[in-house]
Amino acid sequence: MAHMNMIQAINSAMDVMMARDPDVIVMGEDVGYFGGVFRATAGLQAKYGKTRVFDTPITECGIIGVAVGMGAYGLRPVPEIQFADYIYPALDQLVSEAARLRYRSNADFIAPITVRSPFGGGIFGGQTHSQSPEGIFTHVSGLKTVIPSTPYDAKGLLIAAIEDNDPVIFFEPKRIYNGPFHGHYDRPARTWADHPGAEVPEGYYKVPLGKAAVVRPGEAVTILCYGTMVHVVATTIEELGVDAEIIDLRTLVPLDIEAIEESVRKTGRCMIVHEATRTGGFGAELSALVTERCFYHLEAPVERVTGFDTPYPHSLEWAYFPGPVRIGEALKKILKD
Amino acid sequence: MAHMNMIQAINSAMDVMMARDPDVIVMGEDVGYFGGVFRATAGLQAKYGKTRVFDTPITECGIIGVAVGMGAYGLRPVPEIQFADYIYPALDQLVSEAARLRYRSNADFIAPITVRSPFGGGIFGGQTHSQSPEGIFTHVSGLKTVIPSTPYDAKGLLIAAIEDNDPVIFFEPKRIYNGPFHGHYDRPARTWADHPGAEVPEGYYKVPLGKAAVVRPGEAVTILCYGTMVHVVATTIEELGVDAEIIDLRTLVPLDIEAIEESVRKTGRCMIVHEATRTGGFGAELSALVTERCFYHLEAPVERVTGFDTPYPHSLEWAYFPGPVRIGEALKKILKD
Amino acid sequence: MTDARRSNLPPLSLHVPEPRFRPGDEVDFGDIAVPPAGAARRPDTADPASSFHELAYSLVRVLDDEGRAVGPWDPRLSPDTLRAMLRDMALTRAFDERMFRAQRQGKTSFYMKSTGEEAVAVAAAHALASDDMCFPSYRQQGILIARGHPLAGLMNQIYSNKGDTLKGRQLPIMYSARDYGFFSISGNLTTQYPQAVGWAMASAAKGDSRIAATWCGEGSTAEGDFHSALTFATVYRAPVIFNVVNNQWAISSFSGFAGAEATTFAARAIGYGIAGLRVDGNDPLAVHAATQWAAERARTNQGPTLIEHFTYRAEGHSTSDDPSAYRSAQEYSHWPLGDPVVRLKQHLIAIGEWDAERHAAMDLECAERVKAAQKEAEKNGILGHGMHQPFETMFEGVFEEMPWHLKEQCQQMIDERKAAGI
Amino acid sequence: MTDARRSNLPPLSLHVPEPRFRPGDEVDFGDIAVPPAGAARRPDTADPASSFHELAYSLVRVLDDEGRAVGPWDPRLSPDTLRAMLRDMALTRAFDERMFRAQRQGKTSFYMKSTGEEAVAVAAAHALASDDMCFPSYRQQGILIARGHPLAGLMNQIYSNKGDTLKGRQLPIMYSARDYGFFSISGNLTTQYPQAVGWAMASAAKGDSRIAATWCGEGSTAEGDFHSALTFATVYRAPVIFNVVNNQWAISSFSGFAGAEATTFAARAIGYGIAGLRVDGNDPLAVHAATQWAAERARTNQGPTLIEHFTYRAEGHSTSDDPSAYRSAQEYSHWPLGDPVVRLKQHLIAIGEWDAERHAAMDLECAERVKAAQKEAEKNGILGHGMHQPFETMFEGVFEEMPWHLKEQCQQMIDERKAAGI
Ligand SMILES: Cc1ncc(C[n+]2csc(CCOP(=O)(O)OP(=O)(O)O)c2C)c(N)n1
Ligand SMILES: Cc1ncc(C[n+]2csc(CCOP(=O)(O)OP(=O)(O)O)c2C)c(N)n1
Ligand SMILES: [Mg+2]
Ligand SMILES: [Mg+2]
Repeated sequence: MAHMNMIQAINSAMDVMMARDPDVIVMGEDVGYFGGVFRATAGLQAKYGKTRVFDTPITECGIIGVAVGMGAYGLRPVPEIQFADYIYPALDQLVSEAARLRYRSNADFIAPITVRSPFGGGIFGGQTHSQSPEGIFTHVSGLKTVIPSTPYDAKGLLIAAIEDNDPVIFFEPKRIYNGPFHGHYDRPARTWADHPGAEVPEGYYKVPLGKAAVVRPGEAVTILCYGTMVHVVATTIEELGVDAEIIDLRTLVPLDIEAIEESVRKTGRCMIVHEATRTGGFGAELSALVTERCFYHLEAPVERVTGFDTPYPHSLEWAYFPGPVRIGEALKKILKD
Repeated sequence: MAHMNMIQAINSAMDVMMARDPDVIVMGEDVGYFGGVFRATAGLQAKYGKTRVFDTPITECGIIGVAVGMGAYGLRPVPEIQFADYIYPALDQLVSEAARLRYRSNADFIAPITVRSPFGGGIFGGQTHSQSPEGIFTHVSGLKTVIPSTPYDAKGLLIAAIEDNDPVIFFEPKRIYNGPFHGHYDRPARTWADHPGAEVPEGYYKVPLGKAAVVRPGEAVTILCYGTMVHVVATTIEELGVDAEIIDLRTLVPLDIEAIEESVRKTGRCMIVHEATRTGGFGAELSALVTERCFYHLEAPVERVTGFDTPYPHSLEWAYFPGPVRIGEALKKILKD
Repeated sequence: MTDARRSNLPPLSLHVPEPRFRPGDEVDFGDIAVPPAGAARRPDTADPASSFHELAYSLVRVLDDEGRAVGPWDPRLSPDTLRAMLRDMALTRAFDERMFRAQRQGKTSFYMKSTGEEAVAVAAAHALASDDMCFPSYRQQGILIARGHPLAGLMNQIYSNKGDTLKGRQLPIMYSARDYGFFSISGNLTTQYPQAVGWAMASAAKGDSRIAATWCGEGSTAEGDFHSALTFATVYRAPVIFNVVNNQWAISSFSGFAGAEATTFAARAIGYGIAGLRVDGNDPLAVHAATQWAAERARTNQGPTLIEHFTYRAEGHSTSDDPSAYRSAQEYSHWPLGDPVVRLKQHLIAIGEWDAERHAAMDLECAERVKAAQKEAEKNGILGHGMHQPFETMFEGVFEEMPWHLKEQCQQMIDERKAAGI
Repeated sequence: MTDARRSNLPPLSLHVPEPRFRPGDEVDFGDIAVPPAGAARRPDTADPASSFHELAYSLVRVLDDEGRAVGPWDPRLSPDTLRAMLRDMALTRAFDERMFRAQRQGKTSFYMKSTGEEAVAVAAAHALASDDMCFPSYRQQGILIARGHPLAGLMNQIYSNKGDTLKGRQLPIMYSARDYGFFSISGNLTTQYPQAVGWAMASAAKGDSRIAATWCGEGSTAEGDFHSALTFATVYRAPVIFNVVNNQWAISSFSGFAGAEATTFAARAIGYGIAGLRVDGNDPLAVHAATQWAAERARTNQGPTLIEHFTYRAEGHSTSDDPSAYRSAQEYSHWPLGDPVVRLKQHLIAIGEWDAERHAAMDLECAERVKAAQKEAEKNGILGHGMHQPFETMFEGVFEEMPWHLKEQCQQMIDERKAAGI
């Protein structure tokens, strides 16, 4: 076992897969010699060469379109989109092509690509380095969406994603690249140093797609979350002394509905926390599913705690961010009766 | 009052607005001399000239980007995207630019553009002429999303959208361009001939954005729907003799939450019907809102009736389409106890 | 008017392109420059792209008005190859005719002809290796026919019937045929362009020897994907051939709305430092030669070539279109570059390898083959008459394995059908 | 290997560009062709774009090594104008220095310098009319400074403080200044390109006389928006100037990844039949002259011009970047085109309109002005120290009128703050 932060774990996942499978290639803006603006691909070009790890022109449409073509040839591309906020120019290639190729060609051609992209805020990145657009992708049939919350999961899920024969959107919560954020922007940042999720095997292993993790068992309320918010939620309930069951979804599509149902049936209450804007976010789908499937077990309405329906504002980002206070208020409400 | 089908009503809205406001311009693929592949802009170029109504290069990104620039100049562009399935190449210009311009520039610049686009299936259009992507746009802060269900509403809403100083996505349910679809693909098609919603004033009027319409009052269940599905739902409950209250949302963002709450509080049951794929569709948001706001009035879980989470299949489109049988089954379930 | 810099100038005006002829107009194509066949030089395939810019502005032509093959671009094909190309073009035309009629008869929802443009697909297919990978648009059915795809198989797709290997999921003519080196056609324009580049880059990265070729219409060159593709291709010198089929029209809008008033589409190549050729798209020998030349460049790591095929869309955009609403009916008959089938026929006759009787017999044979194929295909059903794929197939192939939510929805669909008594 | 067409060929290989120098390397820019100043011809502004393709491959230069202005492109500016340009460039540099330091001092989150590229923005601003509309990228702060925008106002934006007219909503340097003809900067690359075309088309449609100008980096030319913009511009002959600032680097990737190995960025223009110029971007007179020439074309309905400004990014991409990790530290000092401030200073001295003392005084004055502005701005607060806009402003301006859901969320936020006791 090694100790890794999330960047190192992600780097290790690509390293392991490139060593195992000569068809895995890594591409994206600044991922080559430099190793990526977050250093996630550091060292890979030196190790695997320029034909397998290379910089690309700055066209997200082209990056994904080219990756789809490489996938059709038989490669297993792992393109990086530098920030999730910059994935929109690639949307047509993702939605109309990658997501549809297997279906429309009846598996004549497939798109086994894994699109890595840092997402989420809390780093004073302003409107265009902070977004959480997962709700756009979870609505698209044919795409899988994966979001890790620990280095261990990040590596295991990324390996599973790369091996998966379907296109996977792999969003990396950049706020927790270097440590599990507690939600208090005004307190010293944590590192991964003492976190069990930072114990990561050096070699190959998988965390299966489609399986959630119960991060903390509890009886009072089920909290569904993913990415950065797993840690913010965990800190908050600890601080408030709430016996919540925290479920880290890990994969949004396909969703681990069994884990959710089981927990909600047990606790009778369900809260959903995500950083993305509220209206039409993935929380809406979770809320709808829980109501549809656990209605008669619910003792209170499903509660959503989310970012607001505004762009991510630069200076007021901590008023936007669904932090401990917003979560705490929602807990008060859902546990009221 | 004139009698118009939905195409004529939409054409009339643009005609009225172009006559009133010299800053209104119409642009898009094939909208000029030819008048659009659905003829929605027929006659406008002959009447208002080529500098106000013109064909564009086939680049949806360019169409919206150029429209944003025109809006910044002070025009009021009404770009057409030929099919909603082809709006994805424009997504970055819509999400990162049109939707954000007012906010990020503190109203230094605005994007008063109305993006018209035919959407929805039921015309054997296959995967790429049938999609209902409204759920992507309703998640984007800064965009309004409008969907009419009658010629009268189409004209009044389109005029309101063109006059609105925010960017509006105006999706036109192409299945009901020529008549209110009853949901039975195997029966003769209806025309707008005997529909009261096809009585349309020749001149200027508005249907306000953000206001739903109670299409039919009822006591047993509230059905939230929009576009084509309003008619399919109306036919179905009539056939089944269900005393449902049908609410035609007309505007998805901003939503008429009052109308929804009032109705659900009264009926105690809520069903949502849309043609878009289920997971993460706008129905999820509606379900979440209703649960959050009317939980203690609900006698049954909110029910969603939707298209399936697959691409829109060409030959099996009627198995995909949420028609009378799917709606009927859901009604049975929600009215059960 | 706050600035002296422009105080004396007249106001700006917006130029909006307009085609020269509209319905009812007399057509005169005299302004289209048609250089004599054989006039364009043929650079060595190892020459740098910057050394033959003029080829992006002229027109590579091999067949002259008398049906002779002249000049350095003459590919010197054997009579057998020429006859095979002629037959594939004729067969494509016969196929189009019949399927167009099938749509009109209500047997399917949609069809798109390639009439007048057969050379662009067929001659290219003959010039490529059989396992080079094609990323076509929707108007290159000629490739599949030239590569010997069974006609009934194509028709099954058009009918979305139970023989359709794509399980009725795609609009008619949106074929996919991996075994014939033919990529799944997309409804979304030009998305295949960067995909072709990606395939070609993969081939190069793997030290393979296969190359990619892709096609789009002149209207489709405006999409951002076109630019992304050419940018990637020039950066990595991808072994790919970009074909721009300039058939003058994009549904109702003429090529001026894609930029044809200012320059040629072949000139786009120059902007990226890519080899560019402008070719008489109705001259099967020119198309063959240009493709072969571009393929040789690609195979020898000289990188991409863009070929503009100057041609004319003889029919409507699709069965949903009526071109008489926006263009003069005279245009095709006045088109200065003729009909590719007629021109190749003339050539074969001119070199003594063909005659009118054999041509008539071939036409008949093509019609019969198409008819027989249609009969075979219709045994599997036509659209909307029940002989489709099992309903469950709708949920297959969204993912490699069906997740729970699709299984549930599949069951819901089955229950629905039971409830409806069907 | 199923096809004889390629049986004798060696395998394909993928070309991946590599910059010539990496950290530690000795730099020799001897291969960069630097034509003598004055060598490029200056066509009449009414000449067709096709008549001067060579200007896309050469380099318009006015200032020679001795600081003399030579040749047909000399804009013959008055000494006052020259001094104003010099001051605006120096002020821009002083501003950049100070704000960079402010970021390092933790007073804000982010900053981007334009060091070495000041001419591209400042000289262009001087050549345009004051109400021509600019659609910049993030590295043309020089435009705002040249147009007289108060420095403290820019700093308020950088600090996201309570004086920030953008209400702290935008990342530092993402200015918007309608009154200065400066469009809202986007974080998303190249989106401003089609917007500039739209603005220019609107101006033309309205019979206005104002034109638009837009800027992007050479790396950003790869985005699809670039292509959409050039396509629209050529089709409608939009009165717009496209500036491509080729500063050799896009974060860590060199211009080869945008296509610079195969041709110039100015050559992109040729692909669309647009006028294209390649200009010494470190020569303020050349930039001024080229801009003026392009503006005259635009104002006389001759349509768009694309200008490649050949320059060098002297500093890191932004405060988040450390260029020593990917390029040789020697590059800037060896850059063959020098420093635009130094070159204009030399010229003014050469013509007897400037001297070292006045220059030193000017530098001091610039530093003082920036310092004073900073003092003023910091009265309104720095980032993260409480003096931001009221929290409610977060919900304003999403729409013209606030809908119910934002009102509710605003209330929720207020309640939250109460609950937290803040
Ligand atoms: C992204 C996208 N936008 C618009 C369309 C609608 N559309 C289908 S074909 C077509 C015209 C294409 O013209 P061209 O590229 O010249 O090809 P041709 O039909 O002439 O072969 C248009 C606008 C589409 N299919 N995809
Ligand atoms: C759509 C998009 N993709 C990626 C980025 C991230 N990014 C910001 S600047 C930059 C490099 C741009 O380089 P260039 O265009 O050469 O401009 P320069 O910084 O040299 O002025 C990148 C990749 C972005 N902002 N937007
Ligand atoms: Mg065409
Ligand atoms: Mg650059």
